[in-house]
Amino acid sequence: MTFQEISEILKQKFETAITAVKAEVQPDPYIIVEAKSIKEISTFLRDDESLSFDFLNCLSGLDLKGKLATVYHLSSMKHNHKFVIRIEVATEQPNIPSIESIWKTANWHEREAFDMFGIIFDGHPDLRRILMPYDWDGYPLKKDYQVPEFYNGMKVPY
Amino acid sequence: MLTDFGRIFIFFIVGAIFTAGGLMTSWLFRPKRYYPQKLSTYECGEEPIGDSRVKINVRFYVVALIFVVFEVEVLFIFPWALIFQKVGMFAYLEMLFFLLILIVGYAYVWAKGDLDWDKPIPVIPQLSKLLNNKS
Amino acid sequence: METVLKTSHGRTLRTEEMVINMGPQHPSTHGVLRLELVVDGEIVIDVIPHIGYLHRCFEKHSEHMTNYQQVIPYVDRMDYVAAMNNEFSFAIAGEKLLKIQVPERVEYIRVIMAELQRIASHLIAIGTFGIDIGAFTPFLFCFRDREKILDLFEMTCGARLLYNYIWIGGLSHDLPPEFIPKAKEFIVDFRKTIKEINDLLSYNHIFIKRTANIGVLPADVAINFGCTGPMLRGSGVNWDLRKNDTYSVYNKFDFEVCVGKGEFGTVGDCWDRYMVRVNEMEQSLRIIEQAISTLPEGSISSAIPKRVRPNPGEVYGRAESPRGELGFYIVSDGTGTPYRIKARSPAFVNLSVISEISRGYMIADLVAITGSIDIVLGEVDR
Amino acid sequence: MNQVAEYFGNITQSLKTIAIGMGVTFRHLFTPAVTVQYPTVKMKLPERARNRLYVNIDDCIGCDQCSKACPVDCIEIEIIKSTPEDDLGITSSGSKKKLHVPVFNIDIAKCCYCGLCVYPCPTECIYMTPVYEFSEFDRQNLIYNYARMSPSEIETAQLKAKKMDEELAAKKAAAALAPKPPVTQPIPPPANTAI
Amino acid sequence: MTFTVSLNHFIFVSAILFSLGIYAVLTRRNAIMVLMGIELILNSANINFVAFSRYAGMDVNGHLAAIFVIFLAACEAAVALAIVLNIYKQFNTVNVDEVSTMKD
Amino acid sequence: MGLLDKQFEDGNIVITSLDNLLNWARLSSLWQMQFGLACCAIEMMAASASNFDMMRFGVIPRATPRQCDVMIVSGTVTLKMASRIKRLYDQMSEPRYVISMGSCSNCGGPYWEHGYHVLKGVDRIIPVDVYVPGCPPRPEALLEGLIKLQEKVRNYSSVKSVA
Amino acid sequence: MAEWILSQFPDSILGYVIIGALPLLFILPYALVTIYLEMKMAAHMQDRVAYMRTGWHGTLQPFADILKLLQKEDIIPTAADKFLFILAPYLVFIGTYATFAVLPFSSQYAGSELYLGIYYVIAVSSITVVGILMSGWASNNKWSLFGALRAAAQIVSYEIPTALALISVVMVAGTMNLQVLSQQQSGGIFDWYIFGGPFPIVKKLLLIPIMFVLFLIQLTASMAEVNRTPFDIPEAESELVQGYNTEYSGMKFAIFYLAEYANLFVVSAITVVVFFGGWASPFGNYLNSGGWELFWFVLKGMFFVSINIWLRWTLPRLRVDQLMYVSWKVLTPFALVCMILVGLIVVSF
Amino acid sequence: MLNLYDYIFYFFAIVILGSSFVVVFSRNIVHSAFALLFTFFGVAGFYVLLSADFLAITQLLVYVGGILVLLLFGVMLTNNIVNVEIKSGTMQTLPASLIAALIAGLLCGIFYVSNWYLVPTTPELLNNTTAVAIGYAFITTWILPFEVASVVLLVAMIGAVIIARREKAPEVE
Ligand code: SF4
Ligand code: SF4
Ligand code: SF4
Repeated sequence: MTFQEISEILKQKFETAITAVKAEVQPDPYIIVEAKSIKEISTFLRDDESLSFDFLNCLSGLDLKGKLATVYHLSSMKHNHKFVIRIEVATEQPNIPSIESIWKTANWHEREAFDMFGIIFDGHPDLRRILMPYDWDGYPLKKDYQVPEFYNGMKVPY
Repeated sequence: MLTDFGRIFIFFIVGAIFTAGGLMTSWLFRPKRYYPQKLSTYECGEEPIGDSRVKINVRFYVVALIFVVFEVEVLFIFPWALIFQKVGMFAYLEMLFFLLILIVGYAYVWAKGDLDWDKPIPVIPQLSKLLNNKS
Repeated sequence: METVLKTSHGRTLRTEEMVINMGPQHPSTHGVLRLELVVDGEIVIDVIPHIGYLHRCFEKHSEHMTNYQQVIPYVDRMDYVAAMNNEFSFAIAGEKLLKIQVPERVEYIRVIMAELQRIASHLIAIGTFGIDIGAFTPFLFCFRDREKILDLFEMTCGARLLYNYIWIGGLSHDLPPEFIPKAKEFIVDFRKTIKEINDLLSYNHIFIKRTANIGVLPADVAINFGCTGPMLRGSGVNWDLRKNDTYSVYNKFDFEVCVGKGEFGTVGDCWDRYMVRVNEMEQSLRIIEQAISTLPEGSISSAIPKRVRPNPGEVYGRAESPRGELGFYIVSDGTGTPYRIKARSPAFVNLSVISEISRGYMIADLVAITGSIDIVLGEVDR
Repeated sequence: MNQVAEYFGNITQSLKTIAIGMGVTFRHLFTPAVTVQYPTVKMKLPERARNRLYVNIDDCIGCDQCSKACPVDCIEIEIIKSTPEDDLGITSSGSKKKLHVPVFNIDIAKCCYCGLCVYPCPTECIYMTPVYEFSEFDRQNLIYNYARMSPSEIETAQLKAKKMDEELAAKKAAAALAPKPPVTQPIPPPANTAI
Repeated sequence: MTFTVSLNHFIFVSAILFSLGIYAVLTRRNAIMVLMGIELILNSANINFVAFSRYAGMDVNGHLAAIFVIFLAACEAAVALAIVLNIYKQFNTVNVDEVSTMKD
Repeated sequence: MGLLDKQFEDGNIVITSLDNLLNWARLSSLWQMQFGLACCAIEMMAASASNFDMMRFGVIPRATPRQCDVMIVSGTVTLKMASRIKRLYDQMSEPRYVISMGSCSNCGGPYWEHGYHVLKGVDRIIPVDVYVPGCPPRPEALLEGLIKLQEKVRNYSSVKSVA
Repeated sequence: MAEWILSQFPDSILGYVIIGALPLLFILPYALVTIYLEMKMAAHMQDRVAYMRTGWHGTLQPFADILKLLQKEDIIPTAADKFLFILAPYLVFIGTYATFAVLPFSSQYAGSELYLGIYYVIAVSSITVVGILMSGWASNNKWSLFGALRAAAQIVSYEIPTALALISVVMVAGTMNLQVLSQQQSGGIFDWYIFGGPFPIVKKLLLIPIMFVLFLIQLTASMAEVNRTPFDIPEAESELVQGYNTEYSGMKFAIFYLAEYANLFVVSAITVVVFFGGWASPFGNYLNSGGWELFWFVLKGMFFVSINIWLRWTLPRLRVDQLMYVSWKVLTPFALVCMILVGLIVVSF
Repeated sequence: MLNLYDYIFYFFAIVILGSSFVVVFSRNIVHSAFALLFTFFGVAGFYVLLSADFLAITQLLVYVGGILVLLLFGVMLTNNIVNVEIKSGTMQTLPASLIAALIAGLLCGIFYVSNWYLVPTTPELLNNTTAVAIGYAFITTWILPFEVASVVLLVAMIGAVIIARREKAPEVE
């Protein structure tokens, strides 16, 4: 199925939840959905026979300067089609429901997004930092991140 | 004349002296610069977690129990093995009887699975369980 | 009377359990992985992987490069065992973003390189897996033959490990003339090595006993966890991006997708994953043979853009690296500097399943499981 | 019965495969080693081998292209403009050098040997050599300084450049004062036009 | 008493060993420690067996008695330690007093 | 060095040859700590594999720091890893040496500029004896570094006082 | 030779001490040679060359290793039990060295011709077990303790098949004296017990298959007793770092190392004495004088040492439970059956 | 006056008594267990002195190799690595030492005053190999205990295993 078809289906099903359909973005268009309905949408995407997105390729955090986003790249092994969903939230309140219980892949990816961007995934069973040390300050991949001068007595910058 | 055991005893002593000598010689040459971090316990570069309480598999134990029994058996068989050629059939049958009784126990222990070490008890992940588990 | 012990994710230990740290410096964690084990005797109750000991800020760096081309050295350093495949994936993503069509010859050379690299990477995986099981000799055989591949690479692009060879739109060098005969020679030699490794390791009874039925990963769990590559195929799923989402010129070659068959145990055990790798090396040889014999002539640099300045947009490009689906999610804001690059590294995803598949096995099995996942920490931590 | 068969099967299987494995290692015991005995025998590197960078400073025109291309910013170049009367010579490819290069440092310890700096160089004076044996006891020694100007030369060049700049500025100021259109003094051209 | 070794020397040592064993059994509450005490006692008995055998005309019957003592000691140790282990698993202690209080 | 630590003046022929002997033993039996960090570790493995065979120099990998003489820091030292490396170094028994292999452990290498999580040079936490440049250094380069280290060991006197 | 030494020192204990110290003269060069041999053999199996740069073809390498270990700092971790930590290497070495007392290096020299030789060897190796347990405990390190417990469990488990296999031979030979055993087999290669021993042809033929099985049992078990691959789980690098000697450094470690190699020779030597004629020349009376005996003994011993090495660099490692499986469920029953059969044969012929 | 035999006797006596003191009085049970090694070893030395060669080795085999290892496993299984203190309550110490001292005194006294019936042995007898004699005894006079022993071993093995058997497998969730 193409992006158009899938987004049509989703639009019919989740009228209100979809904020925008960015079909013009090339080469990979995406739709933006509301944070609170991501779980339903994902469950639908996974379980619907004609869609059956059984595979979450990637879950990325994204700092849009002022907004934080998560991007979900989905694909289906059965039908061999792909789809991209994006959620945008305000930097001040970066709460997004976790989809860890739908695709287990999300578990570590969400931890990583939390680690790097500070996006908080509600309902994640174990939201700890994953790459950075547990006592690290700040979220390094944010665009306005300042590298600390010292960490545990070790000088960080060159 | 020292007896055979006397000579063996000398081997014990020589062994000890050699070890001591080796350590002494190295004491002459080796540096001694100790500081607390150097003397800390190695655990793959990590700080040891928790107390160093180690709880050990009980299986270590059951094997040792069976081992002791077998060792006692060995103790009985050795003097018998020395003389068995000279006595012949009677000794053989006697030991056969002795062994058979033990083999019964051995078979029992085998059948009951006590000769096994801790076998892995794999838990094969099941998707339905994983997804429902919303801990 | 006794303090309550907890693991780092807050699980309380029962009385007969204890916590052992394996790594970051441990001979069998393939780098700096740290596994926090909760064990009861020798039985592993729970595994908590701690990663990030090699987090080298790849994504941050790529946001600071002034040019997409400059990202490639960093991409190399992600999965340092299979740098060619990384570059290939990145080039695919970049070309998709820039909408470049690369010449046929370039694609062929890329495929040859990627497959050679796949063999090299699998050789390391197999060799270190052997060490984990306690067999040292196969490891050195593997490295000996890997060295031949590295010679081919060095002859082509001058570097042994991190090549900076596949560029967006082209390659840095054409193949040197002596490459093809050398490669042919290698293929002949290497078939022998595969047989030797099978004799020495794969079908050794001890090895089978150590790996069959260990770390069983059912197919649906593998898919849900996003496992890819030999990890997924080992579970019997016929899924290979080279076939299923065919890119470059892979559709022109005839090869099989190797899947685990559960020859000595359950489908999806360590032995299957291991064997998938061994068989894939054979298939890679076939691809290389075909590619070499049909290698077209042509320029290799005609499509290299003078300046990489994509239009605003985003792309997710993926390719089959030796470890699975290596994807790059690139967001471009229209300048020469990437706005965001996120790498979907297969090892990262594959590793996340470790705590599920190692419960109830013994410490020694855990070592085998870690080896069979074939992680490269550079890619896990990026 | 099945179990018994399996039991003996296991034993024979392991003995058999052990024998096969021993055969393989035994054969290898007598195959010649592949080792290259490094300090005595050295492997011949292919001509494309990329190891230590070398800068032929005689040919460098100070265009800074290499430094810009470097992903890790380990090339440090400073330039001093030359005055028109200075003759800096020409590069081997025949173009005229127009800039002093008092500082051309490559921090070899930072370099990642990617070779990206090699391609844009207009005079092909920075290139990678097959030299790989250059470990050091002190890290400072790994910062390679390719520039060959002595401090006094640098000073004079700097002074000259300063003077020229001042003159230029003065001219400019004069020009600005005068209502005439400003005199366009050619500024040293950017590098890629220099070929 | 001369210093040249005779039967008495052996049995004196054995007597002291015996009383040390008794002491351990009486004072120690750690079940394994009690077992160790018992081993000491058995050893002292064995010394006596062998010593008397040696000084009564080199008769192997004393040795055989000692062998059977050793054999019984091994069996006893196996069973007793199995019990201790079981107790430990149940009560997480091997202190005999604690265990007896825990039982009720 | 224990009893003999710097107690002898220069010039005694016996002491000098003893010294040479001890140094020779130390330099020809550098046991390496089995531990790799990143890409360089692969080249380090290649250096100990058949084609280069580091064992020719008497380098045997040991798993525990207690029995090692040389720590080859092969790869990127991240801040998370740094304290572990320091601890491992501390736990090595003296005399101990450190070879810093590759740009990353020399000074942060390609990650020196924006690597917020990379320690810029392992010499910030432990003393380094030899820096082997390269990214990654060829296995031969590592061997050359090793030879350099041997030279350093050879010229170091443990017995006589340094005049 | 032993008599000659004693005659040089009449009425003095010194002669005995010299006799007791002679095996040391053997162990040290032997260990150096074996370390070298092992590395070289391993290397050539792997298409490498190993030691090359220390002396001619690296021949001085083991010597340098020892000399270096001599200079290494000796760390006793703070958390360790200091006394036991120091004591453990002593026990391990003494336990090993004491076995040398009964090895008949030649018909002229055996430290002690104890008539209970085999029994003694089995018994005295338990001192090593205690030493290993001690080292593991004293180190206060989880890996060490695990390694020590595994080592102990493994050694004691494999003691049973070893003992049973040796008993079978004792039943055939009617003696436990290692010296006498060697003498019995001194009539050429077909008198060795692996070929049925010095018996009439029928008995011999019946014994050969059993002896062969017994030999395999003894070989396997002895490999396990010295903790070598495929039975090296106590020191499994990929699992337990270095096993029980993880925390040991410098000379103490060297002692463990030495003991390990010495032990390797002991078990090989026992195999040689029991099945392969000890110091007896394969050609009967030919090449059978004093020096040759020593030569044959060492040669045969080294042969089995090399087999050990060969296996070590060929095979993967077993898991703990499989290791126990091999000991308790394969070797022990086979040894028991062999023993009963041997008894039957001996009684009927 | 003292000959080598005596020196060795005193050496072993000191080893036995000293180590058994450690066994009994050490506050660290692991030390006690390890000290037991020396006690057993010393006793084996006594056996040698008493010409009981077979017994001496048996002592090593069963006590050191078997029982001691078993005890050590037991100790290590039931104790922490550090703080292996055992609570040795003071309650019983006094009566116990009195009893022990009493016994020791009593025994020593009795031994001292008794006039044992000693049979002087010939050196030939001493050099005899006891193992052979013991072997014969096993199939003649001691045949019944010998066979009973196998039954006892059977019972001990099965009993011990049943008691020690782990009642539940580790819980893996
Ligand atoms: S090789 Fe790469 S890293 Fe090194 S100086 Fe050139 S561009 Fe920079
Ligand atoms: S690009 Fe070439 S000419 Fe320009 S500064 Fe660099 S080295 Fe000099
Ligand atoms: S120096 Fe280069 S090759 Fe080595 S670890 Fe760093 S990035 Fe990797």
